[in-house]
Amino acid sequence: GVKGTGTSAPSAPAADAVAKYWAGKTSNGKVDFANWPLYMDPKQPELKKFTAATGVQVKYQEVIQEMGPWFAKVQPQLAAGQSIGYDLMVITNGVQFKQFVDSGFLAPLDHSKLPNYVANADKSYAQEAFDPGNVYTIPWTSGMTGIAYDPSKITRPITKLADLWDPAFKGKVGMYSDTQELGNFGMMALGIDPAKSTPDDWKKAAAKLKEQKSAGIVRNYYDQSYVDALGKGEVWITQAWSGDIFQKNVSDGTNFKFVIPDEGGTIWTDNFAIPITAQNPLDAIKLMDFFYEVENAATLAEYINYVCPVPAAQEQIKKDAAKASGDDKAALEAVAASPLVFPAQSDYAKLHYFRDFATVAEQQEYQSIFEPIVLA
Amino acid sequence: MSWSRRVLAPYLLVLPGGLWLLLFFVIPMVTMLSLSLQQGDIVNGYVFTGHWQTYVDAISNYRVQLVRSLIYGAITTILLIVIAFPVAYWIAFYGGRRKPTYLFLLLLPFFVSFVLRTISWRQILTDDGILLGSLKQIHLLPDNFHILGTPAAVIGGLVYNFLPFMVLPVYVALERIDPRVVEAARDLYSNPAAAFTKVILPLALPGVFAGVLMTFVPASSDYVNSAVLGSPETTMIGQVIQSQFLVSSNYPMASALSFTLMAVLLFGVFSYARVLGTEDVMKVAAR
Amino acid sequence: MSIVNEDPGDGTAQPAIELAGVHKDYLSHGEKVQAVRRLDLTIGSGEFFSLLGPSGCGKTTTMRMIAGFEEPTGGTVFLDGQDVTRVSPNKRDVNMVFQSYALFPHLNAYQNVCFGLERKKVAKKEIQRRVGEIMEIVSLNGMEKRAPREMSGGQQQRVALARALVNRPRALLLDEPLGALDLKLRQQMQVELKRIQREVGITFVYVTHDQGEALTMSDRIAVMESGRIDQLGSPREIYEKPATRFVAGFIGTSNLLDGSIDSITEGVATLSYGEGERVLVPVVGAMKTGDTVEVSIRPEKIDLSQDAPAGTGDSVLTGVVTDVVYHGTSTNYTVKTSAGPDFVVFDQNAFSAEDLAGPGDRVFLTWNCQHSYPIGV
Amino acid sequence: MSIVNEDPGDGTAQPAIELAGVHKDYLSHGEKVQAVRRLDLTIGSGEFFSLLGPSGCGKTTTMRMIAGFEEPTGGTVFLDGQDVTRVSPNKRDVNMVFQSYALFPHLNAYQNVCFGLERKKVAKKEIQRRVGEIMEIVSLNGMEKRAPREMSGGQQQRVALARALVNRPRALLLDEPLGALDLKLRQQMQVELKRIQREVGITFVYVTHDQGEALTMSDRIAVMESGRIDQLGSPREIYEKPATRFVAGFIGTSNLLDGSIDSITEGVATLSYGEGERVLVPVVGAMKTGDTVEVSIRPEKIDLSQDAPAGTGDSVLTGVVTDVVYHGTSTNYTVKTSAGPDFVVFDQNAFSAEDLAGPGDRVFLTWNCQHSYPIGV
Amino acid sequence: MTQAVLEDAPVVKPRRSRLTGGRALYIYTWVIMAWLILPVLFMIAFGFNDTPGRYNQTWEGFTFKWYGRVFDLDELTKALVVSLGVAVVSSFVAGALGTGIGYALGRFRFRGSGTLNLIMFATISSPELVMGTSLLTLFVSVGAGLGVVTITIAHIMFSISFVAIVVRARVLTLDRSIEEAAADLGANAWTTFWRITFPIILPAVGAGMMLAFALSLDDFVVTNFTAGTTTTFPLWIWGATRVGLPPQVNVMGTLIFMAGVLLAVASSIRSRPRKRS
Ligand SMILES: Nc1ncnc2c1ncn2[C@@H]1O[C@H](COP(=O)(O)OP(=O)(O)OP(=O)(O)O)[C@@H](O)[C@H]1O
Ligand SMILES: Nc1ncnc2c1ncn2[C@@H]1O[C@H](COP(=O)(O)OP(=O)(O)OP(=O)(O)O)[C@@H](O)[C@H]1O
Ligand SMILES: NCCCCNCCCN
Ligand SMILES: [Mg+2]
Ligand SMILES: [Mg+2]
Repeated sequence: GVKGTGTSAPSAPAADAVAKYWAGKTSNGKVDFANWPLYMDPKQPELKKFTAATGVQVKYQEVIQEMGPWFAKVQPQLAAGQSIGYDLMVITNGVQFKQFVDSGFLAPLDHSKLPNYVANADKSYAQEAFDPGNVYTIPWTSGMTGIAYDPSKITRPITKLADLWDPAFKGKVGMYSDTQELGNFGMMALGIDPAKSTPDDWKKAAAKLKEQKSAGIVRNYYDQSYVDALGKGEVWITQAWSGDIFQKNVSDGTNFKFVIPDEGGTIWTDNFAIPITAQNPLDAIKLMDFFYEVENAATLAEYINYVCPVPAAQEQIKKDAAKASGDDKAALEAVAASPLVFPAQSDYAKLHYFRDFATVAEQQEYQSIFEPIVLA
Repeated sequence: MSWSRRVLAPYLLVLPGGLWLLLFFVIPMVTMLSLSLQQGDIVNGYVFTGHWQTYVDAISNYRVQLVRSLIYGAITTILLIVIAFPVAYWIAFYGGRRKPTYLFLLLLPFFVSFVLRTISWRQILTDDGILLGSLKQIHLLPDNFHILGTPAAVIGGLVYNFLPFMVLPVYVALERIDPRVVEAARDLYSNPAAAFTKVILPLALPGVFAGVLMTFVPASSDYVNSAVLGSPETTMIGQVIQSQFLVSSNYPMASALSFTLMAVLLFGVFSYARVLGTEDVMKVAAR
Repeated sequence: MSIVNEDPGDGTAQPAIELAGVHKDYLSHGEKVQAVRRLDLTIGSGEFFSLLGPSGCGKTTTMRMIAGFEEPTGGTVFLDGQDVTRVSPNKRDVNMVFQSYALFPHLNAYQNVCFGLERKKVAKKEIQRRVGEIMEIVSLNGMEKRAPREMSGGQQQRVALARALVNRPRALLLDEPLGALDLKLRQQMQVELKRIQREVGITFVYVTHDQGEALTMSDRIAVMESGRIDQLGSPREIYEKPATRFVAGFIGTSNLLDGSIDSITEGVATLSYGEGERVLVPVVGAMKTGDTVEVSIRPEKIDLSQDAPAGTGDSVLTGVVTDVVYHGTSTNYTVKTSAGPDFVVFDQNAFSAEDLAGPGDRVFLTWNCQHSYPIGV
Repeated sequence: MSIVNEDPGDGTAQPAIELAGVHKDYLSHGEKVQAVRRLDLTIGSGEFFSLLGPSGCGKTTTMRMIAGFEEPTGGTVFLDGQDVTRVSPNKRDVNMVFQSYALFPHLNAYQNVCFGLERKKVAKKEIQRRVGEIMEIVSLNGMEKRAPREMSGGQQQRVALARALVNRPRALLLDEPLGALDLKLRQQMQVELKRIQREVGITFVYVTHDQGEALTMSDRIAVMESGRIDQLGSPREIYEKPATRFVAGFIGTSNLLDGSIDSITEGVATLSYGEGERVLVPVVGAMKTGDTVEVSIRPEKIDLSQDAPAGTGDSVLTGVVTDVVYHGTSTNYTVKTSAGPDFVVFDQNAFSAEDLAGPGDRVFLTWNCQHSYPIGV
Repeated sequence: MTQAVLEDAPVVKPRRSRLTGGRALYIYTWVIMAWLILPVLFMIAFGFNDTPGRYNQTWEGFTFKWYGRVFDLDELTKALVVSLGVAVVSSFVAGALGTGIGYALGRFRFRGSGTLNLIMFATISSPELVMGTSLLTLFVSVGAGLGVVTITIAHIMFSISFVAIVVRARVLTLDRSIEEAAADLGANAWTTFWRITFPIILPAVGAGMMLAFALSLDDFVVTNFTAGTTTTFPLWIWGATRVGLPPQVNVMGTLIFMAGVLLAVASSIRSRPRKRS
C-alpha cells in the first residue's frame, strides 16, 4: 500500500527541527518558483530586481491551477524524498495545505532569515489557524472569492449569490471545481457560515448545488481556467478570485466586473512554502523575504490587486501614485484605496473563512459529499 | 547451433520484453487490484483490508458516468462504422494506384498531437469563436447557443479522434476482397445492392469487428475529449478516475473505478475476441 | 443426360454467342492499349470453344466483354441473337468460372452453389433439387458444408463449376479454370471438365494458354495474338495446317524451314538443298517456281534413319544427331541439318527398345510430301 | 569443362552420398508420422540423380536430411564416406537449391552468389574470379547488380543455382527447382540445368514430382512412395520395367491387366481371355502355369487395327473404341476390352492423317510379347 | 414575362447529372478528409496570428514573428525536448525488446507463447487510462519518484506489443528457407541473423519503431499519470490551456506536423516498389 510519511498529529515540529533543516544549507544562486497564473506582472519586474540585487537566478513557472491536482502531482515525489523541481511554491490554506503539513512535506522556516517579514508583515497573519506562528509558511497574498461577470452579456447588475442560480444564465454559469470553493458558495447561498459548518450543512449545500447543476445552469466546474472561459464567452457569470479579473482587464482590454456578493464572499491566503526536498532552500527563503520589502510588496500589489500582507505598502502605493500621472495615477490611487487590496476591518466582516478540518475523517466526509457534484 | 541453444533461443529472445511487460503491465495491474481493496488516506498511508465497500461506493456514486461512458463509446463506435465504411470502401475499390496516398491523407491530421487537435476543435467551436461567434453576430443563432459542453461535442470529438482506427482495419478487410468475388456475385445475377449486402459486407465484417475493438475501448475510457469539449452533463468515467487519482489522491477509489472499468471493457473485448480469435484481431490491429 | 437446353438446339439454331466487330481499348498511363481489335466470332450452341494464346493477347478481355464486365469500345455482343452489349452482367444468361475460382470465402460449398438461384428467387425446393443434382455431376456430394478454404484446389474448382452450371446458363465462360492446379490434378480435371460438358450440353467458352489442353478438349479453337484471331478451326486443322508462323510455333513443336521453289511438278513443289537433299511441298494457292516459301514440318512426321532412304517420293534432309532424350512414350532427337536449322524428330517408342541413332551419328530425315505444310500462303 | 572435382572420380571412387537405414518420424498433433522409412541409397559422384514421387512421399525430408536441416530419427548419412549425421548444415559440403529459390532479397545477384564464399573466408580475388566464372556458366553476366525482385523467374532460378555451384560442393541438392516456373520456362530451364550439370560435373540430387522431367533429365531415378523407395533405376528401366503397380501408374500411362498363366512355352507365358484373345508375357523369375500375374503394357507399344492381325506371335485383345482424343503429335484411343479393363492406346500421328478408328468401332489390339511386363515378380 | 420567354426557348433535354456510386463516394471521402484536416489548418493558421496578449483566440493579422520566437518559451522548448528524448529512447528500447518477442513468436513454437500473446493482446486492448493509473500505483507503492524515467518506462511498455506485432507479421511471411539457405551456405546462427534475417525484417522493425515513436510523442493519458512534475509537449499544452495557448504551441505543432509529413512521404517514396526490368 501507499505509505504516507506524515504523522496524524497536527504540525508542531520538534524543537530543533528548524536548526536541523537549515544546517549546512548553502546558496546555489538559483531558485525554482512555482506559482499560480495571474499572480505577477508577466514582465516579472520584482524577480528581475531580485536577481539584479542578489545574483540569484529565478525560474518562475505558473504551474499551479488548483490545489488538489498540485498536491497529487508532487505527492509521490515528496513521499519518495525526491526533488519536485521547485524550491518555492505558493499554496492555499485548505485541505491540501493540511496534507502538505501533515505529510511533513514542508520545510520549517527559519525566521532569522526573514528580517523583512518580521519587520513588515501584518501581525495578524501569525495567528492564522492553518499555520499558527508561520512555522512552515508566510503569506504571498490573500484574496477573496466572489462573482465575476461580463456586462456586455449581462446587462443588469449582479449583486447576489442567487444570481449564480438564475435560470436566465442557463449553461453560462461557471463554478469552481475545488470542493471547498464550491461548497462555500453552496453554504453561503443558504446563509450558512462555512467556517462553522457541520456535515449536515454540507449535505444541504450539496443539494443546493446539485439543483443548480441538474438544471443545466452550470456550464462547467473550473480551476484557474475560469478566466479563459469568461474571456471566450463560454461563461457569462462565474465564481472568481478578486485580483484575476482586474489583471485580465488590464492585459486583454476586457471589461469584466468583479463583485463580492451581498451575502458575502470568502477570504483565503496563498502562502509561500518550501518543499522539504528543495534543492535551493536558502535562495528560496531569500526570495520570500524579498517580497516583504515594502517597495516590492507595493509594486506586486499594484499589478495583481490581491490583498497585500504588508500594511506599509499602502503608503508606498500612494507615493507611487503621486509620482505618476494621468491614467496610471488614477489606477494607482484606486489600488491604494481598494478594499480588495487593503480591506478595512469592516470589509472583513462581510467575508467568511474556510472551514478547518480537525481530522482526516472529517475532511474525507466533506470530500465525499462535494466531490460527486463536480464529477458525477 | 547446438540443440540446447535452439531450444533456448525463443526464451532468450522473449525474456527482456516479456520481463518488461510483466514488471510494468502485469504487476501494476495486480498492485492496483490490491490497492483498490485497501483503506487509509494519502497522508497516513493505506493498508490492505479487503475492503469491498469501495467498489460498492464506486459503482453507486459513479454508475451514471460509467454507463454514460459505455453509451458514448457505443454511439461513437456506431458512428465510426457509418462514417468510416464508405471512405474505406471508396479507397479500397476506387483508389487505384493512389490508395497509399489517400490513406496517408487520412492519417495526416494525426501527426498533430491528440491534445492539440482536440484543443483546436475547442477553439473552432467555442461559444463566441470563429464559427458560432460569426453566426451569432448576424443573429442566425441565439446568444447563448453553444455546442461545447454538449454530448454532441464530446461524441464528435471522440469520433474525430478515433476515425483512423476504424478506417484502417475496415480498409484492410475490404482491400483483401478479391474484386473477382464481387464480379462473381454480379455474374450470378446480383444487382449492385445485392452484391454489397451478400458479399462485400459479410467479407468486411472482420475488419469492422477489429475496428470496433480498437475504438470502443479507448473511446469509452477517454477523458480528454470530455474534459476539453464537455460539461458536467458529459462527464465520463475516465474523468472521474483521473480526478480521483490526480485531484483527490483517493487511490483506493480510483483503483476500484479503474478496475471496474477495465473489467467491464475487457470482459466485452475478450468475449468478442473469443468469437473472432485473438490472432485475427491482432493481425488487423498491427496494420 | 442434358440438364440444360431442355429444348435442344437442332444445329440450325442461332449461335449461342456472337461478337460483331468487337474491340476494346484501355487507357493505361495515358496511353491507349488495344486489348482486343475488331473481333468477329460466332460460337455455336453446345460447342466447346477455346481461346488460346500467349499472355496479354486479349483472351480475358474477350471473355469479360461476353460476361458483361467490360463494355466494348466498339462493336456488338449478341447472346442468343439478342444485342446485350449494354446489358449488365447480372442480367446476362451466361456464367463465368474464374481462374482463381472467386468462391465466396464466407459461404460454404452449398451456399456458394445456391447463390445464383437465390438471386433469381428460384423456389427453395427447386433450388435444393437442382443443387443436389449438380453436386452429383461434379462429384461433390458430402462436401456441401465445407468452406472453400477447407477444400483442395480441385474441389474448389468443381464448386466454382457447379456454382455456374446450376444456373443452366446459355453458355459457360471459363477463364483458365485449371491454371492454378498442379500437373496431375490438371490432367484429371481436363477429363472431368470434358465429361461434364458432354453431360450438360452447355456451350463452353474456354480460355487457356496451354496448347495441349486446348487441343485435347476443344471442338474449335481460336488462336489469338495481340488482340486478333490468327487462326480459327478444329484442333486438327490448327495443328496440322498452321496459318501463320506464330501458330505453328505456339501450338506444339514445329520444324520451320525456308527455301525457294526449284520446280513444280504435278502439284508438288521441290525445294533443293545439298546433294540429294530436297523438300517436297504440296502446291497451295499461287505458288510458282522461284518463290520463297516457309515450310513447317511436325517432328512426329519425320522418319529418322541411319541408312539412305530407298524411295524417291519423299522429302530428304541429312544431318548429325546432337542430342537424344528419352521421354518414355517417345524418344526425341535433335538433328543439326545441313540445310540449316536444327530439326527435332519424335520417335514413338513402339516396338524397338533401342534408339535409332546416338549423338554424333549422321542420319537421314525423310517425310511425306503431304506433311510439309507451307505457312501463310 | 569441369570446375569441380578437380581430381575427377574414376568410377571406383567412393559414392558422393550414402544413406544407410535412414528414417525420420515427425510428431504431428501427437501422432507419429513416418515421413521416411529405412532408406538405403547410394548416389555416385557426378551423377544426375532424381527423387520422384507424389506429394508427401518424403522427398523433401530426404533432401533435408542430406543437407542437415533435419536430424534423422535413425540411420546414418555419409558424404564422401564421412558420417555427417550430426553435423550442422553450415559445415556440410553440399548445397541446396530451394524450390522458392530463397534468394536473399536485400542482396543483389552478385552478393547472393558471393555469400557462401565469404562465409568460407575465401580471398577477395579468388571470390571475384570464381563468381565471374559461374555467372558465365549460368549466363547471368551483366545481371550482377540486379536485386532478386528485379529479375524474372528463370533468372532468379539461375542465381540460386550459381549461389550453390560457386562453392563447388560435393553435391547439389535441388528441391523442385522448376516447380514455380510456367510451362514454357520450365522446359527451357530443364535443358539449361542439364547443360550446366554436364559442364560442371557435380553430383545433382534432384527432387521433382513431374515424371516427364525426371525421365528426360536423370541418370538414375528413385521412385518413392510413402517414405519408401519403390524402384531405383535408369529412366528406361523405370519406364519400361516398372517394379510395382504404383510405379507403372505413376510414371506415364500404363494399361494393367490381371490374368492367370495358361501355359508356358520357350520362356513365354500365355494368358488366354476370350476366343482368339491372348496375352503373351516373357517368363520372369519363378513364374509357372496357374500363377496369377499382373501385366503392364505401355499405350504406345500397342498397335490398334480394325482388321484381325495376321501373325500369331503377338498378344491380341479385342475391344470397342469409346473415345478418341487428338493430341497433335499423337491420337489417344480408349478401348473397352473384352478382357476387362479399359485400354489406352497412343498412336503417333506420323503418316496417316486419319484416325485408325472411331468411337464404337470394334478393334484389335496387338503388341509384342516383350512389351508385356509382369509386375512385381 | 420572363416566364413566357423561358417557356418559348427551345427545349434542351436536360443532361441528367446522375451521381453514380463512385462519384458520390468520391465527394463523400473528400468531405471527410476536409473535416479531418480542418483543425490542423486552424492550428497552422493561428501560428501566423499577430496576437498581442496571452490569448491566441481571435484573428489579429498575419505575422511570421512566432516562427522567429518559437523557442522563446523555455519551458515549452524543454517540454518538447523531453518529449523527443523520451520518444527516441522508447522507440529504440521498445524496438529492440519488441523485435525479440516478435521474432520469437513468428519463428518458434514454444511453451508460454500463448500467455505472451494474451498479455500483448491485453496491453493493446486495455484502456490507456488504466495502464497509466496502474503504473502510477506501482511507482507510488515502491516509492519511485515520477519523472522522465517513469515516463519512458511506461512508453516502452505500451509500445513493445505494437513493435512485436509488426515484426511478427513480417517474420511469419518470411520464407523460412532463406535462413536455411544461409546456413546451407556456411553461415552460423549469429551470422545468419545479422547478415540475412535482420536486414530483411529491418523495414518491419523500422515501421514498428516509427509507430512507437509516434505513440510516445503523442501520448497524453499514460504520461499524465507517470510524469510527476516533468512536463512533456502534450502535457505542457494541456496545462497551458488553463490560461490560453501561446502561438508558439501552434508553431511547434505545425513543425511537428510537417516533420511527420516529410517523414511519411520520404518513407513511402523509398518503399515504392522498383520496377522490374
Ligand atoms: N484494366 C486494364 N487497363 C489497362 N490495360 C489493360 C486492362 N486490362 C487488360 N489490359 C491490357 O490489355 C491486354 C489484354 O489483356 P488480357 O487480360 O485480355 O490478356 P490475356 O490474354 O487474358 O492474358 P493472360 O493470359 O495473361 O491472362 C494486355 O496488354 C493488358 O495489359
Ligand atoms: N515438420 C513436420 N512436422 C510434421 N510432419 C511433417 C513435417 N514435415 C513433413 N511432414 C510430413 O512428412 C511427410 C513427408 O513430407 P515431405 O515434405 O518430405 O514430402 P514431399 O515428398 O517433399 O512432398 P511434396 O511433393 O508435397 O513437397 C508428409 O506426410 C508430411 O506431412
Ligand atoms: N490568479 C491567482 C489565483 C490564486 C487563487 N488561489 C486561491 C485558491 C483558493 N481556493
Ligand atoms: Mg487472362
Ligand atoms: Mg517437398
